[in-house]
Amino acid sequence: MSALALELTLLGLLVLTAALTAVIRDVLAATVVFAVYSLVLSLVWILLRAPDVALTEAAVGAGVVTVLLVATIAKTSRPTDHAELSVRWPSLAVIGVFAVGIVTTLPSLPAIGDPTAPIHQHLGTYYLETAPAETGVSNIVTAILAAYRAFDTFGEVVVVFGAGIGLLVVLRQSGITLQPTTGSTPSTTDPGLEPSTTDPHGESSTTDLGREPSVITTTAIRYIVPFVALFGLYIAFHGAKTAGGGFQGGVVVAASVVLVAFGFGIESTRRWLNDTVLTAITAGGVAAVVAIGLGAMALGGRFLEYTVYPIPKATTYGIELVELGIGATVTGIVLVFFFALVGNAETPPGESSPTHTEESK
Amino acid sequence: MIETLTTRYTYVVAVIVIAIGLYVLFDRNLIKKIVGLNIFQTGVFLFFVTAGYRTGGTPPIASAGGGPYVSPLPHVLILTAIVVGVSVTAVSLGMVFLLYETYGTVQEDELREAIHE
Amino acid sequence: MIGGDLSTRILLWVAVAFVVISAVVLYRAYHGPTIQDRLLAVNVAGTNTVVIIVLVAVAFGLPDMLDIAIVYALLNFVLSIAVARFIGWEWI
Amino acid sequence: MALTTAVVAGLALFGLLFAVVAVVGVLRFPDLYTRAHAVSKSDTLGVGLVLAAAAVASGSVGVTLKILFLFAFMLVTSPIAAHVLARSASLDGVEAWQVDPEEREEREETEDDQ
Amino acid sequence: MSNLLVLLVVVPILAAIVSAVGGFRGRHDGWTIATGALLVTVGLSTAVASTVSRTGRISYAVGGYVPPYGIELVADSLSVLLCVVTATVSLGALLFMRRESHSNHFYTVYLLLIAGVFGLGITGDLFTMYVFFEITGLAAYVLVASGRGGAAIYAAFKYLLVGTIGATFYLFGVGYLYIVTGALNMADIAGRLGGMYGSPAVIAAALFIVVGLAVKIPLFPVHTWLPDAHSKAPPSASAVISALVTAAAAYALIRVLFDVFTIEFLTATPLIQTVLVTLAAGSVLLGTTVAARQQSVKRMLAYSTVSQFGLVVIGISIANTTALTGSVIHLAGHAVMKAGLFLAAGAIASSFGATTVDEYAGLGQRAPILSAAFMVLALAMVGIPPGVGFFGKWYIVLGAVQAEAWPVAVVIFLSTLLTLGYFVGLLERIYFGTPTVSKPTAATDGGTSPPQAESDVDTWKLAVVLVAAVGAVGLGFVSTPVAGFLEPVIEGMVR
Repeated sequence: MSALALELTLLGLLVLTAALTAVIRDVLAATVVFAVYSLVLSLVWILLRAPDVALTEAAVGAGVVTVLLVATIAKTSRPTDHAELSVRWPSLAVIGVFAVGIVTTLPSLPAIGDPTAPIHQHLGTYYLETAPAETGVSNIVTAILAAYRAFDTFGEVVVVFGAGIGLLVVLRQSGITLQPTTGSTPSTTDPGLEPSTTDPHGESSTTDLGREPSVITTTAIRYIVPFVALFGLYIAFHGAKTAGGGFQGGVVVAASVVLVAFGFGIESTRRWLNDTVLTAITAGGVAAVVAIGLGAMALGGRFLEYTVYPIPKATTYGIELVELGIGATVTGIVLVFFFALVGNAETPPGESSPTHTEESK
Repeated sequence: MIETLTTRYTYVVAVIVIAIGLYVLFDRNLIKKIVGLNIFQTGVFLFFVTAGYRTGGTPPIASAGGGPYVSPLPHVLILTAIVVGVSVTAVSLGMVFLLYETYGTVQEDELREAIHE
Repeated sequence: MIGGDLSTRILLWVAVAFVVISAVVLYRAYHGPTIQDRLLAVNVAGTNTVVIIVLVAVAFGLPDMLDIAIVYALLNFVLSIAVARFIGWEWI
Repeated sequence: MALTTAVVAGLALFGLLFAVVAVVGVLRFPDLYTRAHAVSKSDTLGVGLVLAAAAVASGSVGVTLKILFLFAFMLVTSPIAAHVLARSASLDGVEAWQVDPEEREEREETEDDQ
Repeated sequence: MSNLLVLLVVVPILAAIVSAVGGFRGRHDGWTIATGALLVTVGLSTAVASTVSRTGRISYAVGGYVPPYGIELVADSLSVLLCVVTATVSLGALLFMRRESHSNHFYTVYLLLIAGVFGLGITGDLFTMYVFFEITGLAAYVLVASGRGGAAIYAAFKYLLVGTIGATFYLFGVGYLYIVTGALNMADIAGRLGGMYGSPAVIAAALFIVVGLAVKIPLFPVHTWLPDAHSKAPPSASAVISALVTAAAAYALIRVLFDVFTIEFLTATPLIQTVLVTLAAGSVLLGTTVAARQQSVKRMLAYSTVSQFGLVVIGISIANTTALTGSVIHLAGHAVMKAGLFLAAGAIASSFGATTVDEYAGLGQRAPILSAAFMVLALAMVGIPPGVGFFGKWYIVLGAVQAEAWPVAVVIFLSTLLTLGYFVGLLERIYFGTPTVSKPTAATDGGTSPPQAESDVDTWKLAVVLVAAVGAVGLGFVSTPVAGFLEPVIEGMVR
C-alpha cells in the first residue's frame, strides 16, 4: 500500500513536471522545472530497481545537461519574470490521439512485473545465471555492458567522442576553439538584437582580477571538490561491484572540474586543463577501448574477447579497463562540451545579462 | 482499459511522457525543442526499464542468496541510450548558440524569416 | 509488496509526503517571480530527492541506492551556481 | 523493536513537520531572502531528523555511516546554494521586503498580479 | 578471417581518433589519414565480399560471446554490397576533397560517419543498429552544419531534431519487440515472433520501426528536413549523406522487414505494406514534381533523392524477388550516381560559380568534360540504359508487374517521365542555353574571380566525377551478375 502510494505519487509528479515544462513559456523557467523532472525520473528509476540508470540520471541531470542548457539559454535568451502558461490546443489534440493509439496496444504486452514475461525468460535468465561467474563481476549491468554487449559500449564511446569533436567542428564557424588563449573571443555578435550595453572594460580575462569572488563560495568549493572527484573515481572504479561505472564516474569527475571552473574562473581552469591534457584523456579513453579490442585480435581472439589475454581473471580486468577508458573519454568530452559551450559565456562582465549592467560597474 | 490502468500504468505514464515530449518538440523556441527531445527520449527509456521490472525483484547486482533480480538488459540498453542522448543534446546546443550568433534569435519563425531574406 | 514492518511503512509514507512537498514547491518554480526563486524551489526538490532516496533505500533494503543520494548531495548546488554565474553575476 | 519503531516514527514525523514548515515558508514568505532563510534553516533541520530516522530504522552501521556522510555534504552544499542565490539576487538588485504595513499591502497586490 | 568484418568498423574509428589527436595538436594531416583508412576499408570490404561469395553468410560473435547472448555481426551478399559501395563512394568523395582545406576534426567526423554506415551494414542486432544510427546521424548533422553560413546550421539543426526523433521511434519499436520476445538478435527475434503476427504490440513495433526508418530514408511526408540538409552541406558531405546515409537507412529497412519481421508477417499484416507503398508512392510523386520546380541544382538533386528512395521502398514493399533485387541494385546504383551528381555540382559550383539551373546555361562549351560526365550521370539516374539506374528501375517495374501491382507500375512510369523532364531541361540549358555572365560572388575558392576554362577545374575533382560517370555506366553492365550474387539471399528473404 505505502509502496504503491509512493510509486503513484512519483509517477504523478513525473507527469506534472513534464507537463509544466511543456506549458511554461519562459524557457529558463521551463528548464528549471525540467531539472525537477530529472530528479523525479531518477527516483522512478530507483523504484524500478535500476540503480545504474538512476545514477546516470543523477550525474547527467545534476552535472551536465541542465548546466549546458542554462549556459546556452544565458547566451541566447532573456529571462522574464512572467509566469505565463500557453497551451497549443491543436497540436495537443493531435498528440493526444497519437497517445491514445499507443495506449490501445499496451494490453497486448505482458503485465508489468510478471515474472513469466519473455523479458525475464530468455536473455534475462541467461545473464543473471551465468554473468557473475563467467565475468567475475557482480554488477550484472556492468558485466553485460562491458562484456556481452561490449560492442554497443564501444559504439557508445565513439558517439560521445564524435559528439565532442563534432561540437568543435560546429563551433569552429564562430571561431570558438578550445585554445585558452583564443577562447575568450570578445563576442562577435550581431549588431541588431544584442543590447549594445557593452562595458568599457573589454579584455575579459584580465577583468577577473579586479573582481572579488565570494569567499564563502570559493571556500566551500575548495572543500567539496576533492570529495566530488573522489566519489566520481569511486563510482568509476567500483562499478563492477556496485551500481556505477565509467560513464557515471566520468561525468561526476567532470562535474568536479566544472565546480572548480565556477569557483576559480573558467579561463584559468581552462589554462590549467589545457589541450594536451584534454586530448590525452579524451582520445586515450577511446584508444584504450580500441586497443583492448585489437589486442585480443592480435592474440588470435575476436574483437574485445577478453579471455584470450593470458592473465588470470582476464574478463574482470578487461571489463574494468574498458570502464576506465569510458570514464576517461566521458570526463574529457563533458569538459569539451562545457568549455566549448560555456567558455565564451564568460563574456565581458557588462554583457553577461542585460538586466544587471548597472550593478556590474 | 481498467486492466491496462491497474497492471500497466507505468507504461501508460511512459506513453504520456512521450506524448508530452513530442508536444514540446513543436514549440517555437529551439531550446524548448531540445528539452522536448530529452523528455521524448526519457519516455522511451521509461518504457524499456519498466519492462525489465519484476515484482519483488531486487537490483541486478549479484549477491549470495540474492534475487529474484529485475532484468538487467534494459538497464544496459538505456544506459547506452542516455549517453547517446546527452551527446546529441550537447551538439544541438552548440548549433543553437551559432544560430543565435548569426541571426540573433532562437525562435523558429523568426529564424525562418531571417534565413529566407 | 512490502508488508507489515511498521517502521518501513512509516518511512515510505514520509517519503510520499516529501514527494507531495516537491510537488507543492513546484508552484514557486513556476511562479517565480525571480529566477532565484525558481532555483530555490529546485534546491528544495533536490534536497527532498536525497531524503526520498535514503528513505526508499532503507525501507526496501537497497543500500546501493545511497550512492545516488550522495551524488545528489554533492551536485545539488551546481545548477544554482551555474545560473547565478551565467544569468546573474560574474562572480558568485 | 517497539522502541526503535517509536524513535523512527518520532524523528520522521518531527522532521516532516519542519520540512512542511520550510515549504510553507517558501510558498508564503514575501521575498527571496526570507524564502531562502526558510529553506536553509527549517528544511535542513527537517532533513536531518528524517535522515536520522532512516539511519535508526536501517540498524546498520554501514548505512548509518553513508547517511552521515551525505548529510555532511548537504550541510555544506545547501547553504551554499542558498547563499549563491541570495547573493546573486542582491547583486541583481532584488530588493528586500520591508515591514511597512502600507508597502506590504501594495506588494501583496503586485505579487497577486503576477 | 572473419575478423576482417569487425575491422571494417574499427579501422575508420581508429583513424578518426588519430586524426582527432592530430587536430588537437594543430596538424593538418586528416586527409591523408582518412584516405589511408578508407583505402584499407576498400580492401577489407572486397576481401569480405570475396569470402561471402565463396562461403556464403559470415557470422561473427563480438568478444567471443555467442549470439543471441553476445552481439552478432553478419555479412551476407546484401551487406557486403552496401559495404563495398560505401567504401568506394566515400573514398571517391574524399579524393574529391583533396585540394579543399578542412580541419582534422572534419575528417574525424567524416570517418565516424563511414564507420557508422559500415556498422549498420554488418550488425545483426537491433540495438546495435540503433547505436550505429546515432553514430551515423551525429556525424551527418555535424557535416551538414560545417556547410557555409547560418542556413546550413539551421538545416543541420532541423536534421538533428528529425533524425533523433526518427531514431527514438525506431528504439521505441525495438522496445516493443524486445518486450514481447525478450530478444534483440535479429535472427533470434524472427524465430520467436512466429505465432505472434496478429498481436497489436508486434504491429505497433513494425509501425514504429517503419516510421523511424522512413524519417531516416526519408519518405514523404517526413522528408522535409532532407532538401535543406542535403543542399546546404559542403559538396562532398552532400554526396556521402545523400548517397550513403539514406542507402544505409533503406538497407536497414530491408533487414528489419525481412530478417526480423519476415515475409510471413508481412503477408499476414497487409497494413505495413499498405503504409509503405503509400508513403513510397507519395515520395516518388512529390519528389519528382518538386524537383522539377527547383532552381538550385543541389536542391533538385536532393528532391530527386526523395523520389529515388520512394522507388526503392516501392520495390521493398512489393516484396518479391525481382522487385527486391531491383531495390537493392537501385540502392547501390543510386549511391554511385547521386554521389557523382553532387560532386559534379560541387565541382561546377567551385570552379564556375554556377549553382542554379539558369547559371548552368552554356556550361557545355566551357566545361565539355564535366558537362558530359554530368549528362551521363543524369541520364543514368533517369533510367536510360545502359546506366545502372535503368536496371534497378527495370527490376522494380518487373516485380510490380509480377505482383500485378499496376498502379505502382504506373507511378514508376510517370516518375521516370518527370525525372527525364527535369534532367533534360537542365541538360538543355547546359548544352544549348546562352551563357550568362557568371557571377563572381559565388566563387568559393580563394576569393579570386572564378576560372572560366575547364583546364582550371581541380584535376582531382574532375577525375572523381569522371570515375563516377564511368562507374554509373559500368555498374549497369555488371548488374546482372550482381543480381545473381544477391539472388540466394533475397530468395531466402522473400521465400
